[in-house]
Amino acid sequence: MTEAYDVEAVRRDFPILARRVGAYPLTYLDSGNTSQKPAQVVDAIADHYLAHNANVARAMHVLGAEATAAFEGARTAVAAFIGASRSEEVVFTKNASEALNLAAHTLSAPLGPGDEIVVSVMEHHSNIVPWQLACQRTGATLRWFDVTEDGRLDLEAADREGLINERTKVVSIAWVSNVLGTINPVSQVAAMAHAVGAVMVVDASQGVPQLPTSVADLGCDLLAFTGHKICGPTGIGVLWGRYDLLDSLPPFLGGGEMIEVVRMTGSTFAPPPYRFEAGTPPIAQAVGLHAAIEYVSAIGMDRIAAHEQELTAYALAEMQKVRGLRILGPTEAVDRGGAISFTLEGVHPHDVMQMLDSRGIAIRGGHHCARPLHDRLGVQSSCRASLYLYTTYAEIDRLVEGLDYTGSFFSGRLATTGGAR
Amino acid sequence: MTEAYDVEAVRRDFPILARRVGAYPLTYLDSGNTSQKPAQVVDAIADHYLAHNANVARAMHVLGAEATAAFEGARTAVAAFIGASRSEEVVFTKNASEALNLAAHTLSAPLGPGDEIVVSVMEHHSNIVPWQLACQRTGATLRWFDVTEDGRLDLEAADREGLINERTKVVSIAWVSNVLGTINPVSQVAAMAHAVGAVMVVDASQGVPQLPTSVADLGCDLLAFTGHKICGPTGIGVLWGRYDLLDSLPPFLGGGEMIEVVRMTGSTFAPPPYRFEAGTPPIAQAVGLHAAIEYVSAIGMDRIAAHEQELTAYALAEMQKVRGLRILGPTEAVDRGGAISFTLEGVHPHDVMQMLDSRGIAIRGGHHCARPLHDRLGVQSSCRASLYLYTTYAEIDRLVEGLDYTGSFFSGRLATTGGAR
Amino acid sequence: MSVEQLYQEIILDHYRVKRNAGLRDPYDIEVHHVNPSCGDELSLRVSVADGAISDVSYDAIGCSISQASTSVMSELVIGGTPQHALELYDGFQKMIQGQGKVSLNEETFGDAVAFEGVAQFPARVKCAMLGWAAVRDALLRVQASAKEEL
Amino acid sequence: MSVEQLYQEIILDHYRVKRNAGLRDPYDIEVHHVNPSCGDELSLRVSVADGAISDVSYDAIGCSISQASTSVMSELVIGGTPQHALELYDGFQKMIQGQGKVSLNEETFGDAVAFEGVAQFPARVKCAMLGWAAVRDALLRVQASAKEEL
Ligand SMILES: Cc1ncc(COP(=O)(O)O)c(C=O)c1O
Ligand SMILES: Cc1ncc(COP(=O)(O)O)c(C=O)c1O
Repeated sequence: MTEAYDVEAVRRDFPILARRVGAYPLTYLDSGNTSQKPAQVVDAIADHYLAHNANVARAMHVLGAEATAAFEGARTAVAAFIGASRSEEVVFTKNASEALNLAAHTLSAPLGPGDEIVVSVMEHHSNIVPWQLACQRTGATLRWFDVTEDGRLDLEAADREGLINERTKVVSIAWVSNVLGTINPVSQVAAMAHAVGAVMVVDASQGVPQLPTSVADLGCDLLAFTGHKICGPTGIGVLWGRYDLLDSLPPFLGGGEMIEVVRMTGSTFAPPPYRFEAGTPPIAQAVGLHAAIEYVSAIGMDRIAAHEQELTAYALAEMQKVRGLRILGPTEAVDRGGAISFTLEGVHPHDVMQMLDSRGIAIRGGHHCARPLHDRLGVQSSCRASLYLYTTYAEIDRLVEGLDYTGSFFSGRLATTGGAR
Repeated sequence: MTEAYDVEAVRRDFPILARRVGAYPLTYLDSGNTSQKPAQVVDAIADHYLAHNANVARAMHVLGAEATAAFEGARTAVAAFIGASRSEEVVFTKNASEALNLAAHTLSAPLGPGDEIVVSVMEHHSNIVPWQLACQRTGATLRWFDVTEDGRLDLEAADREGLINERTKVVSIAWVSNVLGTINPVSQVAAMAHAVGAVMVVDASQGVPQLPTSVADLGCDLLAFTGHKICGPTGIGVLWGRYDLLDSLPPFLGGGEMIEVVRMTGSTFAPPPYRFEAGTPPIAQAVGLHAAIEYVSAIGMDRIAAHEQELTAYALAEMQKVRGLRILGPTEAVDRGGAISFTLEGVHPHDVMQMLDSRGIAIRGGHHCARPLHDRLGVQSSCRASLYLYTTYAEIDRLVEGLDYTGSFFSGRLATTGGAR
Repeated sequence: MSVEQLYQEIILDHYRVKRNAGLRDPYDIEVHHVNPSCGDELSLRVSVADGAISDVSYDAIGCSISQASTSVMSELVIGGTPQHALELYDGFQKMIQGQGKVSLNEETFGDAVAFEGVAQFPARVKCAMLGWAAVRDALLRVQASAKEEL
Repeated sequence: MSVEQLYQEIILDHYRVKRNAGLRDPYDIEVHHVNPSCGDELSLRVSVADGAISDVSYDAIGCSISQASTSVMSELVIGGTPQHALELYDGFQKMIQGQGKVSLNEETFGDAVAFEGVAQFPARVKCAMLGWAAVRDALLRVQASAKEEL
């Protein structure tokens, strides 16, 4: 980093961060769930609607040309941002979940009994359920990586069990866990997948917002992420795929401009990415995502990653001082993103959340769409604080203070001694 | 109508309509493709992002509660707008195409060879291709209603051929044709479908924006429409369904909050509408759609329909005076929406569009995602002018003038005589 | 509405010491309810004898509100008729969904009045209802199977 | 850029009187290309004899730009070598995608220079390319099958 990271300058771009909750300032530590949006993104969307709105591809008038240029410009920007070699490799979906469903549907189309699909026990439901449904449809078998005690992918056990073998057709894992924060060795797993001729899918929903991304370095064949976690709008996600692979896949949803020729007796389909974009795409959302990518790029993804890394190290150290607090996943900020899940002894996550919320601190409680992982770790649910480019040290301090207070309140210590930290 | 329709007041809410294209005022006659957005809708979206943004359902903090209330409030508003009996009957999708794919996937799941699905030859690709794909998957047979010479659904031929019979499991037709403007007798077709125990699906993409909607009066079981054609944002669509029917359908896309319990070995699913909403839904887009519905409701859907009807009658009369112009579909404004497709003798639609565009007039040229209908009518493609609540008589006059000029230009009359109308 | 009003002492008390907790025999019906948004889970058994609820036992994982509410519910319904329990359900549900506009009769509802604060926290309404929804479900099933036997 | 500059007289002339139109025998390969966004369709045949393109014939439905472009293309390539036609394709494509920054050599490209205006109208680029893409496809297929025969 050549220049100090000016988090206060960043925060000024996010009007919502100036909100107060009752007597307290808003402390937004739920960015792993959805990020806040800078004014630049909101303005880009408004300007699109108010000055350039039209449908794309089909409309050849002035507004149609402007809207199409804006939409395809967003595609080009996304391609560059993740290091794709062609913009035609970028498919716009409604969110990461649709992207993963698209992958599961089309990749599983030729599978049958005896074929295997491999995920991991630390996946988000959106990278489990689509594959379960695919296995139900095709008769293929779902298998999964376990995790080690410290919350890393258990590669040794996988090796012992022959998890990835000649029957494996698809491997799909998260780059960064939304619960544990773990950064998985994706390129290593991709090499294992490719060695047996399987397709490697990466759920990069938590990775792309936090780390500089290069699909080539990750070594994957398909990669999914979602707009709303990277300062962009809701209603848009991305599936990137190697062009050759995309070109070999059947269509997913039908309708609109994903076709070549439609006859009542049968239809032929457009080349990628259009084959996979049925109906009017998320046009204004692509414009917003483009603005978001420009926003984070102007700051620098490497600097955003470094900021998060520093802050995560600080948060991990401070949070472990809270009585009864147990961190799920790596307790040191090595190969680790900015999501920190934890339990507080004797207090249910719902109650932790509620108590913190009364002090303006927003975290998430529950199983964070990763119930199998919670089962595996033997906890029914957990709390999660998740950081982003606008998070400050002071916010971590407020979190820790709130957690101390919460622990005391529910254990009755407060009532007895009258004292909070 | 108690009060005169003040189209100029309406236009002031749409800043884009004040745009100029070169020396000409913008004449936007492509609303059937996508409508323009009033400032009220754009402001509601911006306000959501800048002051209330959070993920829904999963987040229980203040922002999460606000975002959830806004999202669910939109669902309630949509339900009321289309006369649904419960808000749980409203599923948010990314567009009408996804809604129709959802219907096709889930309704066809139990079908097999011998079963029949019925659509019509005047459908949009989004109401054809999903059913073709469903037939491919299941072995069911696709059949279709023909159209009469004047562009109406050919009910007599259907009757003669026994189109709807005991093998029919699903009937899916458009309420209002996006090409011909025809308003189809949906409740009559629904009665035919129900008489044989088939499910009735309605593609109301062009209907809901133009006409007061009551799902009960239409008599259908499922109904799809899209946000961007009714002054709302891109990135959102709606599938309405009778609750009992929705509740009996399997999931479509998997992931996120559409589940009840996820285990690696199998999952169970949430009740409707959540079962069908995988991943982060279009939250800000729902807020925008809510604002759009409030906007058109404040004007009154009956008055919007009346305005369109009057203007369509005027346009049909004036356009037929243009030399070589042939209207596709009903030439009188009876049971007819505001989409007017036509051909101009000797001039390809692309060229008509281009010429009109140079005068600021935006229409659509091509097959409007309805190639089978064009095949049926024996035209390779056509032009389409489509009106909406902000369209004026003066705009129709400009269109007619532009068409006269275009005809002359390409036939060489202009070059020879030097005269335009 | 402050969070301290939500977490009334009565609630914390039931949360710390749950009444009638643990699954017991004999029972007529066992139901399993979950709150998918937070993962709360509840297994609940009811036993009806001579027209009265002779026991309600349960095993629950959940937040203070859901656990305390189940505990309070069990105290209120044991010993009464199924009909009375269903009426209590209706009353409690009406209050909890009343956004603070509906209050409970203290004579009838005892400790359950402590949950009036919950009605101000829409996100917690499901928590407070979990045990009630389970007992209602169980009682309706007992009645249905009794009818079948006739 | 005015629309009248797009519709050069040369283009309108080729549109009104298409050169080499109609499908003819004999031919080596027939290809069918479509422009799905507007529905333009083109069937095109090429015949190669003694290292030269002896005929290009076609049946087309489409706009003035696509029809005129196909007509102009047919005049330019007939009689030349396949290699020359492919070079013309490259040059024409470069110009048409050059957003007005690339111009054509009038000696080599003849009437095709009239399409320089099209480069300013991105939405029409596909129209202007339809015939060119088809002839390229056809020539590559002829060459491929010639190789196979070796
Ligand atoms: C009749 C009809 N059905 C379906 C659609 C598809 O809507 P969307 O593109 O928003 O999915 C449209 C509009 O394009 C339409 O006019
Ligand atoms: C790891 C991971 N995968 C997938 C998703 C799903 O993203 P979306 O809800 O936008 O579809 C999320 C976020 O919720 C996530 O954290």
